[in-house]
Amino acid sequence: MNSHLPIPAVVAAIRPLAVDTSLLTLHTEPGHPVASSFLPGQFLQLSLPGVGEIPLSYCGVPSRDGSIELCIRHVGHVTTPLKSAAPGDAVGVRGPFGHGFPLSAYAGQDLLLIAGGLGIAPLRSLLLTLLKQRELWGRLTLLYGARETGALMFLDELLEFQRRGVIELQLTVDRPGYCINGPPECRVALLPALLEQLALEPGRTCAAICGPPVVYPLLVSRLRLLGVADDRIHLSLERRMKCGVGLCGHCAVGTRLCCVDGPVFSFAELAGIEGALV
Amino acid sequence: MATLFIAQHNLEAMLERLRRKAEVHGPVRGEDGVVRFAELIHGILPDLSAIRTLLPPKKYLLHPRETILKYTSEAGYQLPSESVPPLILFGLHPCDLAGINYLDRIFLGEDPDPLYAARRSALTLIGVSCTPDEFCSCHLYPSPLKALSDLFLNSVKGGFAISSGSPRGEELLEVLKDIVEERDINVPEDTRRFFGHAVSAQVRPELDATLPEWQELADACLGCGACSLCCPTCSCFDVLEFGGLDGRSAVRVRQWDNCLFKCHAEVAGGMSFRKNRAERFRYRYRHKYRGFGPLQGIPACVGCGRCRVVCPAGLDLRPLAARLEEITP
Amino acid sequence: MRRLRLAIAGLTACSGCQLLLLNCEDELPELLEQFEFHFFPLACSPALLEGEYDAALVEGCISMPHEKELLLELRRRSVYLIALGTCAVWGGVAALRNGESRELLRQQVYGQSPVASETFEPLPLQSVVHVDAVVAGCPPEKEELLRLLADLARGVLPVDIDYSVCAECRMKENLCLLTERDTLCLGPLTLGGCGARCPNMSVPCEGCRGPVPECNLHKALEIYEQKGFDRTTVLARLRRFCPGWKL
Amino acid sequence: MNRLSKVDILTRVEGHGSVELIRDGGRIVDARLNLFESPRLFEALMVGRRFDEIADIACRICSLCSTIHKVAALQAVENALGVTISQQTGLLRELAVQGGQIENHALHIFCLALPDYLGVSGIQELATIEPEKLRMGLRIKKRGNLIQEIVGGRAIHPFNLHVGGVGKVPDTEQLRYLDEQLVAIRDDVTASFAYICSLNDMLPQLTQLPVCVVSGGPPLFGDRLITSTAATISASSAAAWLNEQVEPHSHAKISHFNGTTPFMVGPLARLTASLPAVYAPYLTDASIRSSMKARIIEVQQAVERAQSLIRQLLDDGLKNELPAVVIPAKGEGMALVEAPRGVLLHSYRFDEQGICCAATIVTPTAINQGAIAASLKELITLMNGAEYDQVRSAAEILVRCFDPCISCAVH
Ligand SMILES: Cc1cc2nc3c(=O)[nH]c(=O)nc-3n(C[C@H](O)[C@H](O)[C@H](O)COP(=O)(O)OP(=O)(O)OC[C@H]3O[C@@H](n4cnc5c(N)ncnc54)[C@H](O)[C@@H]3O)c2cc1C
Ligand code: SF4
Ligand code: SF4
Ligand code: SF4
Repeated sequence: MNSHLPIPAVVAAIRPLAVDTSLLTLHTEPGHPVASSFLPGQFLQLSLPGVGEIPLSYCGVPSRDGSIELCIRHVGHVTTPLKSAAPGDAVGVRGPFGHGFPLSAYAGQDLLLIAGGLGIAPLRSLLLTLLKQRELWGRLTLLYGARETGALMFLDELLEFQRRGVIELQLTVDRPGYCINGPPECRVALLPALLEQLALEPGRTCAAICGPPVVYPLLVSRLRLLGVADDRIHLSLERRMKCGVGLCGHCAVGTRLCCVDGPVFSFAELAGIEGALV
Repeated sequence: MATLFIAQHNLEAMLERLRRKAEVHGPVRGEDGVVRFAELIHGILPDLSAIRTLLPPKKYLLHPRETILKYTSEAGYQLPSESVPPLILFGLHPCDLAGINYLDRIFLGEDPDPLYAARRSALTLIGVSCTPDEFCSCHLYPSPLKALSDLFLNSVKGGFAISSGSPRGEELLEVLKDIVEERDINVPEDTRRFFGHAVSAQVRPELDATLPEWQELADACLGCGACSLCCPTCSCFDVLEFGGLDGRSAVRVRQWDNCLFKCHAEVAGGMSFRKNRAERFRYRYRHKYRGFGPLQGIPACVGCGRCRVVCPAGLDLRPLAARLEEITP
Repeated sequence: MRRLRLAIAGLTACSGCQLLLLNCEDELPELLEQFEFHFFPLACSPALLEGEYDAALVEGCISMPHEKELLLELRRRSVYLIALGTCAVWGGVAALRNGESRELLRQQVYGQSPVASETFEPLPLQSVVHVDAVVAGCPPEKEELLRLLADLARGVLPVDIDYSVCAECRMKENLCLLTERDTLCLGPLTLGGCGARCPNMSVPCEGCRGPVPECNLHKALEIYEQKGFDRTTVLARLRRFCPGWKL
Repeated sequence: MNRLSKVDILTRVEGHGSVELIRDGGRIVDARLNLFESPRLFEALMVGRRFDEIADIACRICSLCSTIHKVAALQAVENALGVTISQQTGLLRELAVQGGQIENHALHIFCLALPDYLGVSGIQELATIEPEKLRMGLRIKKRGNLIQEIVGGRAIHPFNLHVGGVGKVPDTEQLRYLDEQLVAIRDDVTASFAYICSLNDMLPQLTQLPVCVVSGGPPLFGDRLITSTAATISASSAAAWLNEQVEPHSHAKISHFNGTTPFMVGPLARLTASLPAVYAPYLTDASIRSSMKARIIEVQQAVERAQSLIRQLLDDGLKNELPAVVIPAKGEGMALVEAPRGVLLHSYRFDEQGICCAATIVTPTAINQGAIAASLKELITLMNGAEYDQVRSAAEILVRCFDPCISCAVH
């Protein structure tokens, strides 16, 4: 396998998740590792021919039939034209890249998943993976915040898990807004506020976090206050990346490379490093 | 001690023999006075008195701008299928050899870069010893980088002591047999000694962002990028994709980038992880003196002095590095 | 790829950026096939704005009331409006003496006659309408124009350049005309993208693409001063293409 | 009562202008050319600038004519400051100017004017009905640009031409390549010549106007104006003779030739002044409707001249000269050259520091305004009673025959 060469993939389906975000399902060569063997938290490089290539987190679980789920926010050069992608369109993929969430370290632990906005993408992948073998883990809690109710994604799915009692779910929005299925049970507060009333056993809790960089410092300091150790806090970092394989030099955090050493880091690795959390 | 020796007046003959094997490039002083690595065609001798070329030999391995992928709607993305002819680089100084060693560690790692790998294996390196000037700092940083070459010429009276460093070098010696002789000479310790020291990959304290030097550097820097573009070990690149007018084809290009440029750490929406030049200077510093990723702990600076020579503002990181890395010159 | 409907318009300028399109001799037949040049008075009759445009490429600055109207009309009718060339992006040569009395300048040319008194101080497009993308250069490079068209056809805008002419000049391994020849090369302050066209031929950059983001004018002036160019000279040079340069 | 008819924007010409047709009842009785392009006030912009900036600014007057403006400005500046240039620099400049000539004429013939002869609206339709003719024209045009690029550094706004010399002297290889490229279009030029000469006239024959051309130097260069009325005007009195004046209906000043009838300048004028015998059979009617023929003849001449210049440069051996050192001085200088569209005059005055204190630029299209107006009047008289649309279209074609360059005219 040549990790520098995108392999062909086609758009199988695309559906809006929120105003500016879509769920893109791709189909590529069945059995290729880019679709069949990755860990939640890892990412792939998606190429839109003639336009460019971008890093995207896996949002679903590995598949044997070559299908890949990605959650894309339409914000710029490459992501905007993807909004008008149609089934059958040709794209390219290469991956998986980076280190995902440390599943083996999570065995038997209570897991606290904290997602802000688009951060739900890798955490949905993590959640779906955890739920495949629900019995291996302790409490599963998802704290999920977004700008407004309409920006909360995968709600049906998440509420269903909550109804079945396999996860505890807490939602929050910065401000209320329109929501297709009526407002869910949801607070109006910033994401870190959800940690205020959370009862957790710090000694057996691991936190997996993905969200906009601005919320990281507050989330981390709250968790530390709750007694969660630095090496039990895992954050997925976003950086500019061009190659995904440690060559292009853009994504260093301290002296670590986000693409090969991350994008998931434990806070123990990041503490004190300039620009790690911003 | 018996050593292989090639006389100065045999240099031309040596090049002639090398040219039979492959195209030979070396430092050439242009009409404009700039020394560049360029083809040593018949009749042109390398300028071995020049301390450094403007661009380092990385230009042969990582072109300033090159196509890395081609796309057609029929064939999808494809690696460019150009054949890479063999090339001999003649007259590389130890710092440049160490620079190539650094690039090798990045681009020939676990997952070698196909273009780099192809060009690298087509490359034969012939080093030559040199005398550092006031811009050089090769003696400053102990480093595990090695000034590896296929052949190395050590300047001695009347010519060069010549030694091989690889099977390819041995082969070349064979070709040079009739102009190389064995002599009893005292070979001075060449500048290669400055590379090859092990350094501990110890984690040094995080850089102190409050040092006034960072802001001083930031205020004086023009942001022109000369320092890293001319650095033998700076290898950041940007990737751009250009669609064809036909709508069915495209090329993906990589181009030298620079950590001091505005967009280097920018992500979608204009948010940047290194908003100001002082932060970017620390980034550059970290890379040059502490290394990134798999190479962390290995200083990337090989001390060639180019960044200081080319900087229009005359910036010099050496004093800061001497202090922060506790290096005693 | 859909066949885009384009408007190519010239305001106060030299027609160079439009001519650039006609100078793509190798690609022109293909361009004429792939795009509909619906409004392009320089090469197609009649000059009638009709319906909507996928993109309007506008050359020149604004210095007459009817140009403002045309620009607003183009903006209303176009999905994307692109400022093509330094005049459109920064004001360009016509704006060389912006800040001085337009009336006095006009009188220097036309005397007491009221001819052209309806014209005003040249403005870049951004000061009147929202501009979706810019291509600087006096004139820009052919490749940039062709890339812009290829990008537009894919529904995207070109990626911005963040480096100066020096960066490209170094990549070309040119002799540095500033540090080695002590000339007034404006490369360090000027937006790249031209491939260091002028220094490639040992001609100092005259700054035709306008300022590079985050340029360090203060330090550059200090360096130029050391080489014997006083601030007024340097600023006058910089303003040849962009009146916005200030200390 | 005379009534102004619809103002039609001129298309397929450089710049912004219109022809206003004036009606009397149902009849069109008069026409007026209106060059409403916005003036950039170049003559004022240059005041206060150093001598070495003048030509860089001047070339921005117009992209089509940027090389010729640059060369004219350089000559005027050099004349003012007493700078002499080497023979090599002179030859290189001439070469660049011939490149501009080839490019401009090919542009006009194949991209702007040919659609008139084939009854289509412009280059886009032309590309569908006569793709091969267009490609042929573009091949010629490209070589004109190539000359300007190699000598001037860039096809539009050449930066390699300086006061006293050039930045980088092209090398032997480049000039040989240029020569090859010019050889490569020989057949195209011949075929174009035959094709253009075979086209039917689009206009009635109009009176031949007196002409005025630059003379006294190599082709397109010189130090005086001569006219078909047997007048000779030296460079220093040319501006006064042309006698430009501001008139309310045009942003371009209008020449008054000290009261004599308007003169025509441009390709047809040049060939009227001296027509090589070989071309005589093709240019029997030298009225303005033959302007396309005149241009294609000049393309042929320019290609030949460019090749002989290249040969001379190569024979002399290229020297890596640096531009002459210029000492700023007080002075006044002017230059006359033939731009693709006709006589071009640049004139500057400098103070002791070499700072410009006055600039005068007279361009061919400004000079031609009178000729255009006279021709329009005659056309309308000849077409007396014709439909509005017919007159309108004939008027536009007529104006296009002059290949007006309105940015230049207004500047
Ligand atoms: C590990 C990782 C996982 C990500 N996962 C997702 C995801 O699941 N869903 C999602 O919508 N977004 C994700 N992003 C962000 C996504 O990569 C950016 O939104 C995307 O690159 C923006 O590209 P653009 O061309 O549309 O935007 P532009 O703003 O036009 O970006 C211009 C260029 O900058 C670079 N760039 C911009 N933003 C980023 C960025 N954040 N990271 C890296 N390069 C960037 C790109 O190379 C792009 O070509 C992830 C980023 C990283 C690093
Ligand atoms: S940092 Fe400077 S001295 Fe060190 S290797 Fe790079 S260019 Fe040479
Ligand atoms: S010549 Fe000009 S553009 Fe080139 S590096 Fe020097 S200052 Fe920069
Ligand atoms: S080098 Fe400078 S003047 Fe020349 S084209 Fe580039 S930006 Fe314009």
